[in-house]
Amino acid sequence: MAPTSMAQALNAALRDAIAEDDDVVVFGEDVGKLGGVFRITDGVQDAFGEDRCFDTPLAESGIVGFAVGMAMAGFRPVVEMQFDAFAFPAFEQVVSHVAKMRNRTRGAVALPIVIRVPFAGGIGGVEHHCDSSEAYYAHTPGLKVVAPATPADAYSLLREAIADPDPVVFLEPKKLYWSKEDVELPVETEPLGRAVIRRPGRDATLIAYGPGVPLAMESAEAAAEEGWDVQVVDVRSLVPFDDETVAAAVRETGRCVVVQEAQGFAGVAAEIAARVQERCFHSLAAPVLRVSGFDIPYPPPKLEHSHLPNVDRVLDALARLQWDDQPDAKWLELQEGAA
Amino acid sequence: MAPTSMAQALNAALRDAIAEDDDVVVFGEDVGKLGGVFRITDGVQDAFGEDRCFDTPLAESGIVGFAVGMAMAGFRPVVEMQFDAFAFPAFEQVVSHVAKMRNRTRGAVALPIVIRVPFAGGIGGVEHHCDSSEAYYAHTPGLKVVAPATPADAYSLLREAIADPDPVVFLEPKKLYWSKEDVELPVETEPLGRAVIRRPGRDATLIAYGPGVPLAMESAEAAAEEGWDVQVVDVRSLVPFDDETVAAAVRETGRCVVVQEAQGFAGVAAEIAARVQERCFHSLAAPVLRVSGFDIPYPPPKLEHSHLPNVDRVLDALARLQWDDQPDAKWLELQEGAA
Amino acid sequence: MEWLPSSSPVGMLDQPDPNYPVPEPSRLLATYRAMVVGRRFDAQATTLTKQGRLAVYPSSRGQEACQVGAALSIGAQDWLFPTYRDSVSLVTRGLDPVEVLTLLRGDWHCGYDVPSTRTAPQCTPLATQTLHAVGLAHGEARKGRDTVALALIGDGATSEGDFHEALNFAAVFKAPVVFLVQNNGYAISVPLAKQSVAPSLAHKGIGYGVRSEQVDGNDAAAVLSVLDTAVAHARSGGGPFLVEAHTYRMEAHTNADDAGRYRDAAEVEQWQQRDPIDRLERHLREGGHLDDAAVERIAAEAEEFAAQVRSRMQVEPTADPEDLFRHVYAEPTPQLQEQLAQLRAEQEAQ
Amino acid sequence: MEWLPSSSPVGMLDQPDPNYPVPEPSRLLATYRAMVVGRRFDAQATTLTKQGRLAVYPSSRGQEACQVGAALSIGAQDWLFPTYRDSVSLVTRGLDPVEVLTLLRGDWHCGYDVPSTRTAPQCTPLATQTLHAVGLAHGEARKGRDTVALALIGDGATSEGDFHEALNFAAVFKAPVVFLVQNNGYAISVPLAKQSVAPSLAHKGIGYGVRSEQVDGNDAAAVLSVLDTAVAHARSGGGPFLVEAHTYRMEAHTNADDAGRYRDAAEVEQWQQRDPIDRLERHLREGGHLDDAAVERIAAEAEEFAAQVRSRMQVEPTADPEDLFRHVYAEPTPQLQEQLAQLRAEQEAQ
Ligand SMILES: Cc1ncc(C[n+]2csc(CCOP(=O)(O)OP(=O)(O)O)c2C)c(N)n1
Ligand SMILES: Cc1ncc(C[n+]2csc(CCOP(=O)(O)OP(=O)(O)O)c2C)c(N)n1
Ligand SMILES: [Mg+2]
Ligand SMILES: [Mg+2]
Repeated sequence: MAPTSMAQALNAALRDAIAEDDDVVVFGEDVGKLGGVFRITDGVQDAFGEDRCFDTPLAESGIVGFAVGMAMAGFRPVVEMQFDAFAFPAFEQVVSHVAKMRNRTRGAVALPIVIRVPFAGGIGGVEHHCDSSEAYYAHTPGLKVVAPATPADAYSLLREAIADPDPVVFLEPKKLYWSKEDVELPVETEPLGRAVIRRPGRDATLIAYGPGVPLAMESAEAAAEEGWDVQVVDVRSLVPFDDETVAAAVRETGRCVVVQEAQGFAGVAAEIAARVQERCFHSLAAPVLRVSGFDIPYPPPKLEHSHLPNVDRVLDALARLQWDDQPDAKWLELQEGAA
Repeated sequence: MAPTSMAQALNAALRDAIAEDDDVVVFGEDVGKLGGVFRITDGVQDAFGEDRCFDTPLAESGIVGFAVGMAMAGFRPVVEMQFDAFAFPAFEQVVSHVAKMRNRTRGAVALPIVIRVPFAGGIGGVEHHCDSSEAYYAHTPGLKVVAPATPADAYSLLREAIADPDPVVFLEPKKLYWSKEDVELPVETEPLGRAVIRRPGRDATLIAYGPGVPLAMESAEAAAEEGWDVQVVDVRSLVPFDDETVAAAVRETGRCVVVQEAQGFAGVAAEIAARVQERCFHSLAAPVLRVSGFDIPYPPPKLEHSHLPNVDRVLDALARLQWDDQPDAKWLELQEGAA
Repeated sequence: MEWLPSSSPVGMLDQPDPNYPVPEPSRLLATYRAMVVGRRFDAQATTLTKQGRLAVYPSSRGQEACQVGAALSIGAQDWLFPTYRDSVSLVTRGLDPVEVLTLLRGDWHCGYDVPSTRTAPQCTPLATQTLHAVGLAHGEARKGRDTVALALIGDGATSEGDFHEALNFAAVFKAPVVFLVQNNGYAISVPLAKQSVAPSLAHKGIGYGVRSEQVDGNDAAAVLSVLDTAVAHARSGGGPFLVEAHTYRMEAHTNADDAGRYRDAAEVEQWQQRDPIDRLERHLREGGHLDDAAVERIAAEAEEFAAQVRSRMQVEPTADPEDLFRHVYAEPTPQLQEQLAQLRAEQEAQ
Repeated sequence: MEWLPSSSPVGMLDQPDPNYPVPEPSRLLATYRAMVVGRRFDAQATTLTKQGRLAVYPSSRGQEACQVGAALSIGAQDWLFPTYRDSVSLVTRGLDPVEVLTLLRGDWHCGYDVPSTRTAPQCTPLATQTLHAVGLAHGEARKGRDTVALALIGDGATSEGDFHEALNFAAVFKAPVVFLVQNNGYAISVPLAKQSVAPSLAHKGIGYGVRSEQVDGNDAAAVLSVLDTAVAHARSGGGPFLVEAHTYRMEAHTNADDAGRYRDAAEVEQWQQRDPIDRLERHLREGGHLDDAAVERIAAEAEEFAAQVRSRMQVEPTADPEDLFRHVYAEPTPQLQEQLAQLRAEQEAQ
């Protein structure tokens, strides 16, 4: 078991996928000699040749549209968008084609494309380098959307994403690229579509994904000091969503906070909160709360710490979960009315 | 009071805005001689000249990027995207510039741009002509997002959107273009940012916007026959959101269903459900439910009726609101634990 | 500057062109036949629309030289990437006409089998399909097949960024792809003069290092000949080729459009004089390859073709609501399974 | 074909060009001075980055002829649309250097006053700013002002769809805009050969009906002279103009980049021989417009400029978290007011 960074795990996943399947091709901006601005494709071109890993002209719509055609010719393209915000020029190709081709053709044309997106912030990047875009993709039917939080998951989920018959938007939390874990590669964790309980706990459930997971873990530790035994669920796959694991977890604790780095409004945490209260309403002692980024453009480096969810905010949310179990008067009234 | 269609109201709003303010310019694809594919700009070029209403080359990113520059030169551009899905090529310009320019420049460069989008479906249109894209915009900080449901609101909100110092994505429900209302123009309804109670009711609250509003109204009528007195809230403005009106309405009834035509996952209804349960939890006798489109690409004309929310689905959701007020055992247990 | 396109459109029927050979008479005859059938099919589709059998129909009347030339310039092993306006091209390519009309009838988004016909779905988001064609062409070449991809696009759509990116990707990867711009003078209501002030749309190839040519798009012989050159160029490893065909959309944009709002009858009349079928017919008659009897026989064949389409289209297909969920993913997600169950419950309740 | 750009880059310092006049010596001297100051500023910024005072810095060393030529080719009433790499151009234009560095220091996204400096924010999403420049140029013309907009863009960014749409909108609206492509050979690690196989990037103008020219981008006299022509053309109602300047990025893409991964020292060395400052200095000395004393004086001025920047940059600005909410909308929405209240409560609790 060697300490492996998420970047190394992703690199290994790409190499292993290329080695195992002749149809896997990796392309995008600067993925060749440079190995990508985050070095995720480091050495891949050297090892497998320009046919398997190559640079394209600088045009994201072009990259994704080209991938559609390559997939139609039988390839499994794995494309890299340089940063979340630089995937936006490809939005039409992603939404109108990548997501819809299978449906359009009644299954005759599958597009097993993986769109890798260095995702979210916390790395002190200037404008446009720290956006979160998961909600745009998760809201688009036909896409699968995955966000690993650990090196093992990064490896395993990327392998699964590449093997998946459907297009997958693969969100790589930038600030976790250099986070390490003791893991022997290759590794297989949970199948794509499954959430995982990262930490057991009886008092409240934190639900998170990607960069929110280490924060949730840290917050759970801090909460323990305050006497709360907090469970952490790592969603891993936003689409498909693992309702079963999530709802069962929340039913156990009766209290829930969803953590998300992106701006809150109409984000994925809203979906999770809405689903959880739909499914667990009568198990809930308090509303499902959310801790997210503010509804503002991602701020400049010097202010990002004020914007990003942190342990204190998660603890504050946990504290607001009505631990005295006193529902408000209105609820009691309604309940009495029924009795 | 003459019967006025929403299309007429929008046309009048554009004319009045152009007449009143020399800086208002309308442009896009086919908005000139043709008057737009929905004829919303019908006769505007004739009446005010090509300087005030003109066709552009066929490129949506171009249209929006050009509008940014025009706004920087002091104009108030009102641009038309021909259909929701055809605004996607402009996504980068909208998200990275239109939404962020004010913030980027600490308020020095405001972009009073209105992006008009014929919105949602129900018109039997072939692929790409019936998408719903409100969630993409509502999730993007820096944009205001408005969706009228009546001719009066269409007029009033479009005038306000054009006068607004911030960029507004103005969503025009396609299937309501020809719906009529007796109204004398010009008319001023509620200011942008305010929801409105379209129908009083004591038993449950339906929350809707745009094409969902007439459906909610119809459903409320049908529900009355089943003995439920159902309130309808028309959200009107997705961003800013009128929490005050919405939460007060739900607290009155204790039961809530959110209606949205778009695919459900991570849609605006999720946000509304999440907010409502956060703010009204102890007033709620049942979880906040959602009625939305399925999580599928918008279907072909012959199947759209199976996809679109309808009165039956809203009634079903209302029926699931636990009218016997029996919370589940777990809730009672938790509550007892606290007593 | 051998990479400059001709300074005016290549023609052939009016006067031979030194650079392009006239296609064989037998080929021109087949082209003529396909154009006549195609036009009749197009008229039938318009009628079906008026009868409410189609949701919408974008006619290509007047563009038959391009529609048919495109289909006949490539082989069955090649790929075609059409738009919503290219139904006649698909019918000429041999696709089932009712399957071709599926999109426009509104039963499903694409009605024919894409992989076996090697014909991409008719594409609506403008210019997006040009990138697919480039990727496919490159992919096929990488697989060692000598496929050519032919992408159809309108004049208006050349303004979209995707067209630019497609030309550039094609050039940089030397992909065996041919772009055929059917410049029919209008993008809905917007005339070419408001779309571009370039010397020609073919001149756009220069800025990418893409060979290009412009052709009289109502001259079927010239269209075929220039496309032959383009396809051969692409197939032999020469890289992409851009062809602009100057033609005219005789009908409104679709049945839902009112062309009277933005163009004169006189302009339409003028183009009527340059009708591609009339011109080819005249040429074939002059060369002794066509006579009244043959013209009548072909007209009858076209009539028969249309009658078949008409009668098959009278049967309303049954739409299965469960199709909504069948092909969103390879396997429905748990969320879709739940939604499908809801739909089933509703239908059982009825 | 007067719309074809020169077949090779216009030069001036090595040998006069028949089509473009050599700028006045006084102007060249001012240009030299600005280039020296600009380079010193650039070096200072790189040092500040190593010291952690800037989050990132994309150097333009080697591109000073373009950076300075751009700034000096337009007037204060004109608008400049720069990218992240164009800090030297902004400094030359007279913007406060510390304000210019705000973005890269990470205090805020744009540090200078855009309307009063008539300088758009340094743009990161590639090619998007070219459309803003076109819209602004058209808008200014519509307001009756004779403004020219100058949009800066890199070689790699010309591949983006927005650049295509910008050229086309500019041409169709005959907007008074000049596009200057600084072709510095690389887009991060990707060399021009993988970006485009066109005869030149200037040739891209042809496909839009945009006048275009290519110039030796390390020849300050030629850059100025060609830009003068372009700006005059735009200002006099001739419409847009595209200039490609062939230059070289001597440093890595940014301080975070490792250029050793993708290019040889020999290539860099070769371009070192064509250093734009050395070449202009030689020319001015040869013409008797510059001597050792003047060179030393200018170097001292540059040193003083850098010293000022250095000392002003030692002061860490205080960042106010409430700024997060100040300029999202003209008035904060109720939602933002709530979020601001939460932030305030947190800060009071500390
Ligand atoms: C991205 C996009 N924007 C807008 C539209 C709406 N639209 C459909 S056809 C059309 C005009 C296309 O004109 P042209 O490319 O000349 O093709 P033609 O219809 O003349 O064959 C427009 C604007 C679209 N389909 N896709
Ligand atoms: C739309 C978009 N895609 C990707 C990037 C990431 N990126 C920043 S600079 C750069 C290279 C740009 O090269 P070029 O246009 O030649 O300009 P240069 O940096 O050489 O000045 C890339 C890919 C971006 N900023 N915007
Ligand atoms: Mg056309
Ligand atoms: Mg460059």
